[in-house]
Amino acid sequence: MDFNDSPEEATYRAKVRTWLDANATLRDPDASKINMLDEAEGDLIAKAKAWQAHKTKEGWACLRWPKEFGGQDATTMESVIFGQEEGRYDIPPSIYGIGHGMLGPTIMAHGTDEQKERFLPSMVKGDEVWCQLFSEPDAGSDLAGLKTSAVKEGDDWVINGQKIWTTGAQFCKWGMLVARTDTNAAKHAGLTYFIVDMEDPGIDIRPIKQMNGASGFNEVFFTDVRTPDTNRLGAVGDGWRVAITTLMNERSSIGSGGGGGAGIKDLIKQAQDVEINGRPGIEDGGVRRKIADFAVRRSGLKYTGQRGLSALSQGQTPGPEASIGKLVAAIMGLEMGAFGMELQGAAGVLSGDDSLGDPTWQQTYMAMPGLRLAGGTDEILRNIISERVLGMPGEPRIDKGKPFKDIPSGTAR
Amino acid sequence: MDFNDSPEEATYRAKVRTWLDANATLRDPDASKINMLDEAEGDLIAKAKAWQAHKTKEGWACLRWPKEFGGQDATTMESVIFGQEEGRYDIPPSIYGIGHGMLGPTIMAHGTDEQKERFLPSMVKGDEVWCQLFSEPDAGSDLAGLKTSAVKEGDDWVINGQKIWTTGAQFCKWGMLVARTDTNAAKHAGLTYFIVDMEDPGIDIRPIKQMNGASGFNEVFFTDVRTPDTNRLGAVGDGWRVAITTLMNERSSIGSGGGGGAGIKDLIKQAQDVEINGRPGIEDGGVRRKIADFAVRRSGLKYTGQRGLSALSQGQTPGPEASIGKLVAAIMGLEMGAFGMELQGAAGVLSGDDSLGDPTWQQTYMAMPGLRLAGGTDEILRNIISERVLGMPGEPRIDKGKPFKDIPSGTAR
Amino acid sequence: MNFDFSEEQKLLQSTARDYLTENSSLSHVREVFEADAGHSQALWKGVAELGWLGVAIPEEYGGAGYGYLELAMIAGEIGQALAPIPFGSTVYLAAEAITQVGNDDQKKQYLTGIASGDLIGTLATTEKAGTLAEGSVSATFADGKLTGTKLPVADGDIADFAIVLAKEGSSHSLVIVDLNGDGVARTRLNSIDATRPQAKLVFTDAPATRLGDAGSGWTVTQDVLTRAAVLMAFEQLGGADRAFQITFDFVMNRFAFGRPIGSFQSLKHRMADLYADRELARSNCYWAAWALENNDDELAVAAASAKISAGDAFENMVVDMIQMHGGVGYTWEYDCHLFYRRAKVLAHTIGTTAEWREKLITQLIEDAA
Amino acid sequence: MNFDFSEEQKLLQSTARDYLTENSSLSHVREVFEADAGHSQALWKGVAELGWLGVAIPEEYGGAGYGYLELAMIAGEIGQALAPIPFGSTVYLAAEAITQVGNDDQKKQYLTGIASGDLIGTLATTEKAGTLAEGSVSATFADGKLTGTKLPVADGDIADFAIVLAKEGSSHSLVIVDLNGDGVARTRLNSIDATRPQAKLVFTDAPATRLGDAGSGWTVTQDVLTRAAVLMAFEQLGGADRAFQITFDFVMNRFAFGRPIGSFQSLKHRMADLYADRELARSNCYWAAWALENNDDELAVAAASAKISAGDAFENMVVDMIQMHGGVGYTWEYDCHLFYRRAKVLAHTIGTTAEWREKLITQLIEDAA
Repeated sequence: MDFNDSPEEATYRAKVRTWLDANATLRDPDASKINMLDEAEGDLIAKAKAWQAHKTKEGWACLRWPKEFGGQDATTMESVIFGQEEGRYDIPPSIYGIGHGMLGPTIMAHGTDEQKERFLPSMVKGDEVWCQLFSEPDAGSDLAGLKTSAVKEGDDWVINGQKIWTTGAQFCKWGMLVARTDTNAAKHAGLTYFIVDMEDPGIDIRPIKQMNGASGFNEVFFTDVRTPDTNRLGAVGDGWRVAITTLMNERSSIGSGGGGGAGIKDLIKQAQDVEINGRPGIEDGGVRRKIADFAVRRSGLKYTGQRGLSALSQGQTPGPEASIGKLVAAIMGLEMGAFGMELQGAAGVLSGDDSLGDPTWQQTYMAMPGLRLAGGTDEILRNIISERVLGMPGEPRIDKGKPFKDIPSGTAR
Repeated sequence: MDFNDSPEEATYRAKVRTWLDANATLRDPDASKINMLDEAEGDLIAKAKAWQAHKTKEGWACLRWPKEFGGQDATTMESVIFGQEEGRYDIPPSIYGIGHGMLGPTIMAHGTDEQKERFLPSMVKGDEVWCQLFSEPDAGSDLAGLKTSAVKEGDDWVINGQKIWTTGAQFCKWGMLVARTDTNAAKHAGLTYFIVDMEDPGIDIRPIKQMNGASGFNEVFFTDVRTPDTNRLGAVGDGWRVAITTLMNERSSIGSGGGGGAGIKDLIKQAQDVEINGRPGIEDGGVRRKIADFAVRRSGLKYTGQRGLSALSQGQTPGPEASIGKLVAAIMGLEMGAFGMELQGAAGVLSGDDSLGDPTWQQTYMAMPGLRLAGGTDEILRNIISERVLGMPGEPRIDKGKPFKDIPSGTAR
Repeated sequence: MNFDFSEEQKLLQSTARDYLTENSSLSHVREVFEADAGHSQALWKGVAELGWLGVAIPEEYGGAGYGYLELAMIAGEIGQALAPIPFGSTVYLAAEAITQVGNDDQKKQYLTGIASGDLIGTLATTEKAGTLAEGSVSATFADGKLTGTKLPVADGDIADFAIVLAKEGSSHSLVIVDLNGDGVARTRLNSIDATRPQAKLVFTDAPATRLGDAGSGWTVTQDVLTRAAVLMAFEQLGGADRAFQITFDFVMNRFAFGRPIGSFQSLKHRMADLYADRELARSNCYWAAWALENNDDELAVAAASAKISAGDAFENMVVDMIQMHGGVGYTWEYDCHLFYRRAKVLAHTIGTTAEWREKLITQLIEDAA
Repeated sequence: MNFDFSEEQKLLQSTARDYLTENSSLSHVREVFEADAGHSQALWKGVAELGWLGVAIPEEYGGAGYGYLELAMIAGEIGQALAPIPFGSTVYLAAEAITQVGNDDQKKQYLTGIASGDLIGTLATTEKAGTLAEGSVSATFADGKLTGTKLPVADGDIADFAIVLAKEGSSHSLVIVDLNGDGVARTRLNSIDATRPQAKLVFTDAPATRLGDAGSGWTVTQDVLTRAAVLMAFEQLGGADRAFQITFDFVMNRFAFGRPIGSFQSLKHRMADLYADRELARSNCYWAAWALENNDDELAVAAASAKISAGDAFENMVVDMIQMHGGVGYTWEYDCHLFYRRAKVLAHTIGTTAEWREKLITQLIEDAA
């Protein structure tokens, strides 16, 4: 039992470091909170594209992908090692996670030779960024309940409808979209998967303002958007099976490791900085045991990540442990935010520059409800754990086999 | 807004007190924990029967029942007042709750004139005690899934099967039982309701030992037990409807009020009696806030009871508040037991006479899992609140309309 | 017995709800929130005209002379509407402090002004992060002048006067300061709920007059906070009621997998638990209202119990409100976050729920002795 | 990297499971429980023959000379089997204390005796209710004699010797006492789990020999408890695993309303949460085992983290185990209560989970400074 690299891993890591040292600057590890928000989005995108182009040129892009599509045929563990090391350097934020992690592999699995040739190498190089267009306002957790329609007209498909929660739509060239092509078919049977050009004039992208004021996602409206049949991925009516490939490639949180002990130290400091009943807050038994509980969950997450990495390193598929990460982390984050605010007393309602303590807690408290919903709600994660990991039976399905048009969906008004 | 009796209630209460003063002895209010366990069960039953007979003779039995069946035509509030006052006196434990509260009213609603005449007056007087025989090992929360069979032979029904969780079966003369009379009918349609003589030689009563060592319930086995068709209550196949009458009369916890502040004071004392990190436990912030939380729930339960009583007093039906009492109280009881044990430190595992603190916590910890299950599990109570109180939809029912014999039930082995 | 509000009180409640439905819709709340306006002057004027500000103020000072039960009914409605007005600061805190220990001149001036809607008041106690304690008060009153800094002060930037807890000699006093007068500098502070604005008040030799006896400041403050807790608890309960109803309507009308999401057991059971929480909170609130109205010995325990249970019920409700709404619940456009923010502010404003737990257990230990 | 147990260690685990399935079935546990026998002599003899008692004891003292990772594997199996033997008291506590600070004679006598199964040992620290603190120790060692009372002492009535924390002068020392010798009176105490028996030990001028340096008793005790916590955490994790599996099998095979109760969302989601709890606990346990084996600086933090998370996971699991079994889960006949009792005893035996939280935060604060 150890945390050490195998000899092969150590060699590879050294190679990675050598290259990174020569091509990037180490980040100050004490500057734990990087704020790039003051940089214009356009500048950041340009920097990210330049870094990706450079990595491609030097042979460090899409490591796990096959060489024929522009990758390096590396192992998963090598890819993880590169990611770990790259994270120590001062590099632009990644805008390729969805494309490289989910969409590219979907094209590899279901695309025609022409599609692979046209899209994959440019995706690696990064001059064209990709987004995913699955979710809809009326089809949240019930993803297959989507209603955006695609109708065949000649050699094209004409798309109408609305997608939501699309990350990066505003700077993407291509989107991958699931649309309903047959409302008389059963829910999962009437779907087809397409590649669409995000520069089509029928596409209207509107940022969604979140309750914390930030805008990380978009709504995307489609009005008579045309995409050629050659951009269809998989057979007509086979869209759900193709979409599953995308979802199964959703980047796992393996190795992210729960973020170390930073938040715990911050909580200790917050508790030291305030008084409870005339004594330092950190001397209060309830405060002490509560922080201890957070620390235990945090280390549990961290070492669960290590167990997953070990499985990778041993050439195994990581266990189902990965699926619990977001579930636990989001709930704990919400609790930590609330607790940090509580420590501040009446002043806990103050935020930002006017905070009388660490303003992280207010930010966290306003952000965590989103994390509990994005990429699978707590409820969906619990379904996944109980059904896919533990093998418990699914809910009785009353929509099974019915024509989609007869299934109630969305929000009655 | 007040807690005072109306003038009519005050008059009635005075009358009750006068009678009780003349016929019973006030209980020492400081002797909060009465222990009658050292008395033989037979003696207690005899005392309970004598007290009931006396109340009947003097006109204080089954107050809410109609006079024609031996009651007093009193209001619900009068009955509650009698109960409140009687509870202040040193009287035997009641063995009539199920009969007077649930079974009698069922006979009133569904019985023939002969059945009412034969059974109700003697039930009031109390020389014959009654028990309820609904639950079965394979039909717990899904009560209607019961399998005990009743087959018509001549003028009799012959009953075979097993009932469980029967309180008091060992000293009862009569039982009210739901049996399956048609396995080809749908689950709820094949049931019929019977009165059975518990002295029938085909009945075998075995006490169930609970995990805390006590035995408050029985299993009751039926082997060719005969009951005449004249003891059938309601039509053949109409047993579920009759059973619902019984269940709807289940004694609500109105007015019980969560037991006052006794447990909170005991917890405070326990915390004062131990040290945490070299200081009195009661000075620990976590201990303090946790006890405060228990107190808040306790008072919430108490005044929820008062709101229910107010509704009664105003001639209204108590609100749905009553249904939350057991749900909250059982869970809180479990937490309080565990917390009391925790305060005792390593010594918390010691029980009974060897306890180094208040042994109540260990007893509570071993008893509360039972309270969370008896008379409706937490899950069933949450179903009831969400469906009956809030009006949310029921679960999809996959057993609806199927012949009972085709529905999987019980425990696969 | 009748441990319930009277028909007249319920009629008052229903009238108040009708008025606020019309005049404090969630879109109006949102206008105030997005404009960072602090409060709705129109609504403030409206509730003054309806006499709500003086419900519990004696008639001789321009009030309606009703009791606290009526005020509790209105507080509940203020809470359910998320009304963006300085009602709590002015009515539960400032008016209450003056009613309790003000002299006749002070009552005439301030209670009359409050009842008419001409004066907004507030109570300023805290100066730093952490729990309020006698030792954490640095502002000083001497020779009729107040010097020091208070923050956060709810509604401090829009109030006309503040009642300030200050050191006086070796003890504490409460003093009244005209916030529009000399020696007062005030700044709006960023807070999580712009409809319940917070401010920093800096006093530099600001003229001030003592409220109540010299040296009584700490005790009176605690007493006023206890009384205000009862009414704030009703606001929290009202907020929880409304958030529950909105969430209930949503889950009953939102379909997934062919059925209303309200038919899924995980949501149903949480709604049942939230319902139970809220009913226990309501019962504690009733108890506290009764104790406040009757000035019962149980007031301290009942007020803390109400504040804790209603505060927790509201906070738990809004967290699930967002979660049960799914993605849209996290958008700016939906109203969930208005409730989420308000629940947190009410849970902090007159001391955190944790501080009320401390007050409750302190009293329970004393009672048990 | 390979943050996992090795194939050899997993083989040892699997062998241990097979042995315990045969020799420590739940019906055997129940026999010991119902007979109030304290422990299973047959099983104790068996595990001694298999060499488990000396897994981490050096070969020169009759042990197998493996490390703590192997011991952790066995501890997990002891836990999942609810094995009714004084394994923890003897191996994690007594043997560990002697291994850490015993002199060669003591090691020869006691480690050899333990490894062979001839000696049962225990550690006696607490004397009263509440948390263990230096000031709560009254037993006194002087002139080679021990006087005082210890309770509760796990396995104290069946142990051959005890390592006792006692005052010596102005400080504390650990001393070894022959429990079959003079000046020792012992009484079995009623406890919630008869398979982990508790006793009161009264010493009256009982002959005792010092273990470790004079005055080192408190520090060594804390160190031994930390090391034992890692192994006890594996017992708790093993118990949680078994309780989970039994519950899972039950809900998948118990039908209500025509479907397995394991298909109801309220149960599924709880199982998912229990699974998550348990996997986090497992990860903390692995970390702690690694730290123990490597004597890493993180040991104190890792051990406390493992003890807390595995303890809570086991306790939460057994509460839901009964609840998900329904009525039968509350009967004496079903095995749920054996797990329920064991989970509580393990959560108290070497200090409550709350005490471990206190130790953890103390260390974290120190590390953060």
